[in-house]
Amino acid sequence: MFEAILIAGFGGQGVLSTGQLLAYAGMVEGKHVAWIPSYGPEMRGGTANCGVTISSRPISSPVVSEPTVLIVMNRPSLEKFQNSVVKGGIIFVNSSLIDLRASRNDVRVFYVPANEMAEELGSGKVANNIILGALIELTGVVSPGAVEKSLQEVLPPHHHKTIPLNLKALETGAKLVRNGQKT
Amino acid sequence: MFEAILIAGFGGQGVLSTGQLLAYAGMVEGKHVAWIPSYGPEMRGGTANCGVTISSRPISSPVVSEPTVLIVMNRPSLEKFQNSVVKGGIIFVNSSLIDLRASRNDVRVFYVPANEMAEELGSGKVANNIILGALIELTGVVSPGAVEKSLQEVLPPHHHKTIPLNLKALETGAKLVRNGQKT
Amino acid sequence: MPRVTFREERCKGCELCKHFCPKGIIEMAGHINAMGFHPATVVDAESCTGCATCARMCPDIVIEVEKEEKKVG
Amino acid sequence: MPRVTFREERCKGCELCKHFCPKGIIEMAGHINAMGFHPATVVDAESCTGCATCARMCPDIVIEVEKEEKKVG
Amino acid sequence: MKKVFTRPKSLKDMPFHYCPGCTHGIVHRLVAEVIDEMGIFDRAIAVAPVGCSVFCYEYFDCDAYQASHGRAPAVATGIKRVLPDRVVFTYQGDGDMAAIGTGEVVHAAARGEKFTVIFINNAIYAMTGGQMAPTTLLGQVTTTTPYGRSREVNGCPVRMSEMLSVLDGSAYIARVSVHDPPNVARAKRAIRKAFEVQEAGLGFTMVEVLSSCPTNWGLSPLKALKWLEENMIPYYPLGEYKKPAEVG
Amino acid sequence: MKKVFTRPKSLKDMPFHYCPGCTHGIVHRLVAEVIDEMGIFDRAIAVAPVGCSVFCYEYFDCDAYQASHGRAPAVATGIKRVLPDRVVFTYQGDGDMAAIGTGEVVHAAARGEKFTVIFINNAIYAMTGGQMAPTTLLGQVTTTTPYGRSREVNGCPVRMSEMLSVLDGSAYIARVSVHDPPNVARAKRAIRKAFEVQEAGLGFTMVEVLSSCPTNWGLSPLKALKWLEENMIPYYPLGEYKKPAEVG
Amino acid sequence: MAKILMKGNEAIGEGAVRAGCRYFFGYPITPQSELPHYLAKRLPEVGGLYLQAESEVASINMVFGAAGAGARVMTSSSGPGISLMQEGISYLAGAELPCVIVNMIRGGPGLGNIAPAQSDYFQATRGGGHGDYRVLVLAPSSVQEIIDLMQDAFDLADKYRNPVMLAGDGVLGQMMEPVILDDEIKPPSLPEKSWAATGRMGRDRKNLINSLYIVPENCEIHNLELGRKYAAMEESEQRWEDYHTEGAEMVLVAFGTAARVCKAVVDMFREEGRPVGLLRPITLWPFPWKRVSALADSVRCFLTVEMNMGQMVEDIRLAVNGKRPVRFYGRVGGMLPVARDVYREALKILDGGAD
Amino acid sequence: MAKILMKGNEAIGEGAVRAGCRYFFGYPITPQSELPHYLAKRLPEVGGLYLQAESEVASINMVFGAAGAGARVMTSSSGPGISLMQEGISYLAGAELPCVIVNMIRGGPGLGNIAPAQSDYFQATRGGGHGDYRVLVLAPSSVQEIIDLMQDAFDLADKYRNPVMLAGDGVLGQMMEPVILDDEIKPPSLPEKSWAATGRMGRDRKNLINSLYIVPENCEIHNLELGRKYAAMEESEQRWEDYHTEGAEMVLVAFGTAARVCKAVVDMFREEGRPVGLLRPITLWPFPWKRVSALADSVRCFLTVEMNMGQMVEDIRLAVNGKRPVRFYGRVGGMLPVARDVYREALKILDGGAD
Ligand SMILES: Cc1ncc(C[n+]2csc(CCOP(=O)(O)OP(=O)(O)O)c2C)c(N)n1
Ligand SMILES: Cc1ncc(C[n+]2csc(CCOP(=O)(O)OP(=O)(O)O)c2C)c(N)n1
Ligand code: SF4
Ligand code: SF4
Ligand code: SF4
Ligand code: SF4
Ligand code: SF4
Ligand code: SF4
Ligand SMILES: [Mg+2]
Ligand SMILES: [Mg+2]
Repeated sequence: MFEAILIAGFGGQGVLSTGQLLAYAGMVEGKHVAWIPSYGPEMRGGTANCGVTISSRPISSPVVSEPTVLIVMNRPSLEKFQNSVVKGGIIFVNSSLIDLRASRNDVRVFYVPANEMAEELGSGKVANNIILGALIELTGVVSPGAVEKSLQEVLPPHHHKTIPLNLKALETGAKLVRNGQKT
Repeated sequence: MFEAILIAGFGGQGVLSTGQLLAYAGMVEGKHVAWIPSYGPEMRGGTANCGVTISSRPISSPVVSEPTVLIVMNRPSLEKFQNSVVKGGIIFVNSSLIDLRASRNDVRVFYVPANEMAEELGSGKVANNIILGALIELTGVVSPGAVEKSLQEVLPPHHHKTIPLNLKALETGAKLVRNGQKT
Repeated sequence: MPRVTFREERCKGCELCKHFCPKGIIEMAGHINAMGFHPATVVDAESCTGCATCARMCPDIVIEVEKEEKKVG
Repeated sequence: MPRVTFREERCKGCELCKHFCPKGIIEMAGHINAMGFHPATVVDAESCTGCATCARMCPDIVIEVEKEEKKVG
Repeated sequence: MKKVFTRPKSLKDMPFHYCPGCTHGIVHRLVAEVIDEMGIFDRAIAVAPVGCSVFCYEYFDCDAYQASHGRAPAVATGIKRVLPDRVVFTYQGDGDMAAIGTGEVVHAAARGEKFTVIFINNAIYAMTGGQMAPTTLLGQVTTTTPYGRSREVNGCPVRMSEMLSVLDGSAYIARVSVHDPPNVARAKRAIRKAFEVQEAGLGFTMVEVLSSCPTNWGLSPLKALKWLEENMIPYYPLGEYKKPAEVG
Repeated sequence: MKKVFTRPKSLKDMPFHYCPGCTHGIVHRLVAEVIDEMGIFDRAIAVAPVGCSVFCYEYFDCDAYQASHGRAPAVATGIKRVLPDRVVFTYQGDGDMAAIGTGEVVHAAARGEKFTVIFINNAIYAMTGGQMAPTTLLGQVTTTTPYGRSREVNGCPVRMSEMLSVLDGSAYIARVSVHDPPNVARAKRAIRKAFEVQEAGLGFTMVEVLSSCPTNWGLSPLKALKWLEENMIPYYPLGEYKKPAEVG
Repeated sequence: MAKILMKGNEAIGEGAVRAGCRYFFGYPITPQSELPHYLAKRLPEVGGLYLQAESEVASINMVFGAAGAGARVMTSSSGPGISLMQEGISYLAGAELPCVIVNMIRGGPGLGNIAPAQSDYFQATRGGGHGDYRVLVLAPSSVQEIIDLMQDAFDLADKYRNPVMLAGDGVLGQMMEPVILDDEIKPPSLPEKSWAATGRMGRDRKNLINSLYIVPENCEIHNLELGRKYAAMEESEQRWEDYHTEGAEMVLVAFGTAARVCKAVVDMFREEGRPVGLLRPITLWPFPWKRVSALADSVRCFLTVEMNMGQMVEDIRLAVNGKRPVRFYGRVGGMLPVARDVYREALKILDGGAD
Repeated sequence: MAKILMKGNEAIGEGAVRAGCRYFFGYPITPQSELPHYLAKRLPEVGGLYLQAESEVASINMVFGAAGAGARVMTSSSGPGISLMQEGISYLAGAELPCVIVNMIRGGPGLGNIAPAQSDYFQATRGGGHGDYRVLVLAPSSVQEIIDLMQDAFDLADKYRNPVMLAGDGVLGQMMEPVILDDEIKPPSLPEKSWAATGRMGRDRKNLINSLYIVPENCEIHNLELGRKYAAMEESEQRWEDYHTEGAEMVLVAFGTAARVCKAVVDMFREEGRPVGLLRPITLWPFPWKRVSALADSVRCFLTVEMNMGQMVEDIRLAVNGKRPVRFYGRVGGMLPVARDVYREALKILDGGAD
């Protein structure tokens, strides 16, 4: 198995930590994983993205230049990255913040109104995890159990009280896929 | 022809300029010449020396490590350099300031009370030129005429009035050799 | 009447203009611009004195201020 | 009587001791030492007060000064 | 209708890359306004530092140099000595000028080099991720002083305006702030004076601008300005530290 | 008979390589006497510069480092941070400390590093052949100011003691001279105070010693001292620029 | 034994702490910032000191002081900052002081950018500073290897009394990978350093940290002694990884991040049954020329893959000494080689007939 | 046409003035001091400026500013100072600014000493600074050649918009030899520098002096462009002197002062009728590998003679590419090779059977 996942959005949307959660889960399952952020003065512009590779074989370059899965949390990221996705790949679009449709038709595109759904759950902060739940359900790249275990490790202790909410968000995302929604 | 002349003494004894005069004269006669001083923090210790090479062929290293002629103006220089002189070479010892005999017996050694003789001529400053005169007479490395011409070029204009005195010193040194003195 | 114009696409939603407007007539819009910020906007243009305080505090030179020509000196 | 001793071979003939000796009893010798300098020397040892001014101004620590032991404090 | 406020001509019409509420943008505008108002655009030369403001060479539409970190004063010296009738300014952060570039700015000031330094003191290395700068306040938490800047380990913040004022070659040195409209106006006046003193050939000129870095301070733009006012100004008093008799 | 004056123990018994009448030798002796008198020889560490006094690492018989040109304060920082209970001093010339090493000494002072700088101001780069130093006086002829140091080209001499006193981390800063016996005595007292302040852990300490270079000034040793008194002292006033309340 | 996800830059810091390093002097620069951030937090926890210097020049000279005082000490920077350290590195080598210098290489020359590169290979292996000296250069290619090599770095530095450089890049510094860490950190047991200048403290002779040899004869002796030391390092410290070089027709040579990419390329070839292998130098200096030279007897050709305009390729040419063709493929300015492109290039050479 | 006796260091200064250089920024260091002394006097006479910087770091950055402003400008130093300039040199190369940098090499590493050496060969030819860049390096071996090469140095710098280094040593700097000088100095006619950032002064586009390419793709393009420029320099600017290489069995390779010694060695052999020659590289970068490579087809072996531990020998090995044995003889730490010793070494190789 091999998945190269690119997660992109504004700084502050939790893009980097979502990627780390995913990588951690991969490690928990004994897979080869690598996580890498974009770095540098672009951070000034307020965008952030990271690549997560999860594979059954050692990982060559950790830089995700041709994602098998793309998660975009804002419009500039969709515009910038959609063409890099491999044919047959997947794009998750946070349709709460992006009023644009993806232009690719050789990939699967899921529109998830993640912010609205997260607000419904009680906190906009778990928008990422809704999409992550969908991703996991769809690709099976890691198991939900591994993610649950990883949450314990990745979140600092004083945030452990948010774990149930995060799990709910992951489950909500998974359901979306199970129900075949393509908003 | 090839002469590698090392002139050594205290700083302030005019050792460097004497060497330059000699080199200039060699140049005036169309020979290959090179002059090089010792440099560096030794100058603090108050010693100075320079090497002058005059040759009918291009000069390889200008550094005089095996002089054919050595002029020593003070005792430490005699001690330091006498063993470097080539067999059959010449050492001029300024016996006014050096109360030591050279220990080499495979070279020709001339003891010249240069300071005393210079004082007699009217200025201790021309002590070097007395020895230089002797050297030229003995080796013929350059002609007296070339030295006279060079004095004009090497001395700054406001010192030109000392030229007659310098010539007298050179001639005094030459005479010493002509008279076969080995003081 | 003075006129303040915002180059909305350049606004980073920092709220400095809003804070320093002596008339308190600047608010942040509900929508976000292409850069993802809620842009500033004047909610009560009538009250604007054209003092340009907002413009002078805007780090991104989003704001332009125009005023009736007055003969000065 | 105080005693000043010069380590002649270390003297560089700078004349600072001579200049600063309040008694004016230091002179430069006529001969030169191995380094080529005329070394300083005391010409009137009797007059020396042992003040050590010479030694304190000597950059080359050529001079040592001894004095009769006096009980101090 | 007359424009009472519009973008200065000396600034190229492009967005800044700075974070929301970063006062680098305000200072850029002030410098550009002074260049416009003095009519010196054609003779102006900007020297950009390494720091968040590295791209100021793009924003100022005059000829420009991108200098190595801290060395803008040496670069400006080279330029001004070749072209003495130009108006040369450097734009430097506190990491750039008060740390790695200390030697260069001290000696440019000592020599009385006739250019102007716009010195942005935001108490942090911003571009590289919020490390302690020499100007970071005691107790301030940064990425390299996670337990707060300690006097014992890191020493006290340096006051560059005070230090450079001691040198005979400095002609005009002022510390200003841009945390509210009156101070912005004062900052502009100081920048103008510095350029004028440079034009008069009187010596080295510098305007230190207390500036905010909301991102690395971890504060909203507004709170950052308040923090600046309440914490930085007491340690870094505003005012003109040195001015030639010739200048009002 | 009691020795009222003899060679200090902390100085190895070997001749100095300095020129006749060079006051580097006097200052070496004073430092060694202070080390002897304070009984700190075993804990003393010397950091030698690049300059005429580079070989001071040989003369001081304590452990020593030869630092790269101008960086002795950084080297001393590294040593003292690892060995905080040692007495560390640098011995630096004006080229070393006031030119290439400006950044290092300013920031050692700013951080309040607890070592002592013995700063030999002889208004010249002596070792390399008498070039202008930042401390060279206006009008002074050197090998690189053959027409005399010009204010217009080279700027004014820097006064390091004054400048470093501005920094909060400096604890004791004095300027002394060694051109006559009373001043030599005062110089020694200042060096002692500096070492004491270092031992007390109060911060950065420096003693600037106005010193002569007969060779590169082209003067006899005596005339050099006179020149120092008449020309250097007026521009570089003697005195204690900074001292902690704790110290008399 | 904990397995955790760790960033390369932080792994350098943790590896250093575990190797007994207690002093860090440095100046911020991207892309190595996480290392100082980590150590600023971590060193005080173990009684160590993180001190931010005013510049890289100051940093390396603080390292000089601390190393001379006998401490395990390190600094870190990237291209421009490492360039500023060249005088100091030459002094450290000249005075034979052990220390560790990290260079997370970025795009150059000049300010360049902050993206990953390998364009400081010459500087690292040929001594960017003045004089004849060598720095031992280690090039990890994974986060785990970073941790492991940090221990070696400090040990080798002490063993040879010589600066050791860890050469990485932005990718290695920024990426997170799983690493296995011993649960307990043993307190550092440093080798005795009788040469350290710590104050005499009763010692009967004086210790001196010095690189000045004013008499040329002495300076020559010193250089010859250094030369013998470097020869011993060349003899004993060459390190590399062989990846499917067995029976290889073509051997790729690449280090660090580029080697990761090349492994994928080798896999692509081996899957097709083509005998292509990878030699990954772990020490850049001493360069593993023994291994290259041995391979030169059996392979048809070499392809060097670097993130620069062609630097290590000179060492390969020197080792191969004309026996086989040596080709070069590079990406520059912060660009990474892409496995597919390298594959294509290699194929072209193989099929075009390299020789 | 006057023939006068001149010091090498002063010849650099006079050569620079004659080549139209009017700006010197530098910091004192032995053994090049006579150059600043000379220019401090001379430049004001021709309306130029000698400015003593506070450090070598400042010097090279002042050069950056003056070069960017379109002036012919130079600086000068020796080993330690040149090391401190490495960041600045990388910036100059990155921003493509023409200038001349003099390195009168001394014994290293560290403070070393001030005696003549050639141990900065790697630093000069491989770029001691970060990133992929090259500096054109000229190595004169007589005072007359210094004068002549200074004109070339400035012309080449302008032609390629690249720093040019003059590599000498204390012997070349301190020695006096006869030189022939044109009586009149033509006022400098500089090539137009439309790229210089002089203030817009009515120009419709803005000029920028810059080495930052934040986007890796752009930085790669920039590096490839630089690479093409360096390739052009390699193609067109290799310079060397052949000294009795005709029919040579063995060729010595040496530059600068070492080459002077080797000429005497060649003479010794030729007097005995043994065909030994000397190849003297005048450009160290680009290295005259074309010539070496051609010679490798006819000679039996090479002996490189350097005042270092063996640096240029790598370039010879690269050029010879295994075709012939390449031997090395070096003196270090400020020592000069002695003709008799080199002769003996060469003889040993010749008679021992080099191959
Ligand atoms: C020689 C060198 N060292 C370090 C860096 C990394 N660096 C880039 S910007 C910067 C600090 C910037 O801080 P400051 O000057 O205060 O500017 P700010 O970003 O705060 O505006 C540093 C250390 C560099 N580019 N070059
Ligand atoms: C990096 C570097 N630059 C320059 C030099 C050359 N250098 C040696 S000593 C010296 C100046 C010494 O002057 P100062 O510090 O005033 O000491 P002094 O000789 O006057 O006592 C210089 C520039 C050097 N060794 N290293
Ligand atoms: S011009 Fe003045 S009143 Fe009008 S919006 Fe701006 S700040 Fe408010
Ligand atoms: S100050 Fe400028 S950028 Fe900030 S909110 Fe107002 S208009 Fe927008
Ligand atoms: S001790 Fe005093 S009186 Fe005696 S010689 Fe010295 S200075 Fe003169
Ligand atoms: S002060 Fe010292 S060195 Fe000078 S003359 Fe007197 S004894 Fe000699
Ligand atoms: S990091 Fe700070 S200084 Fe830099 S642009 Fe953002 S707010 Fe401004
Ligand atoms: S050159 Fe000057 S400073 Fe150096 S030893 Fe001689 S007199 Fe002293
Ligand atoms: Mg800052
Ligand atoms: Mg000095």
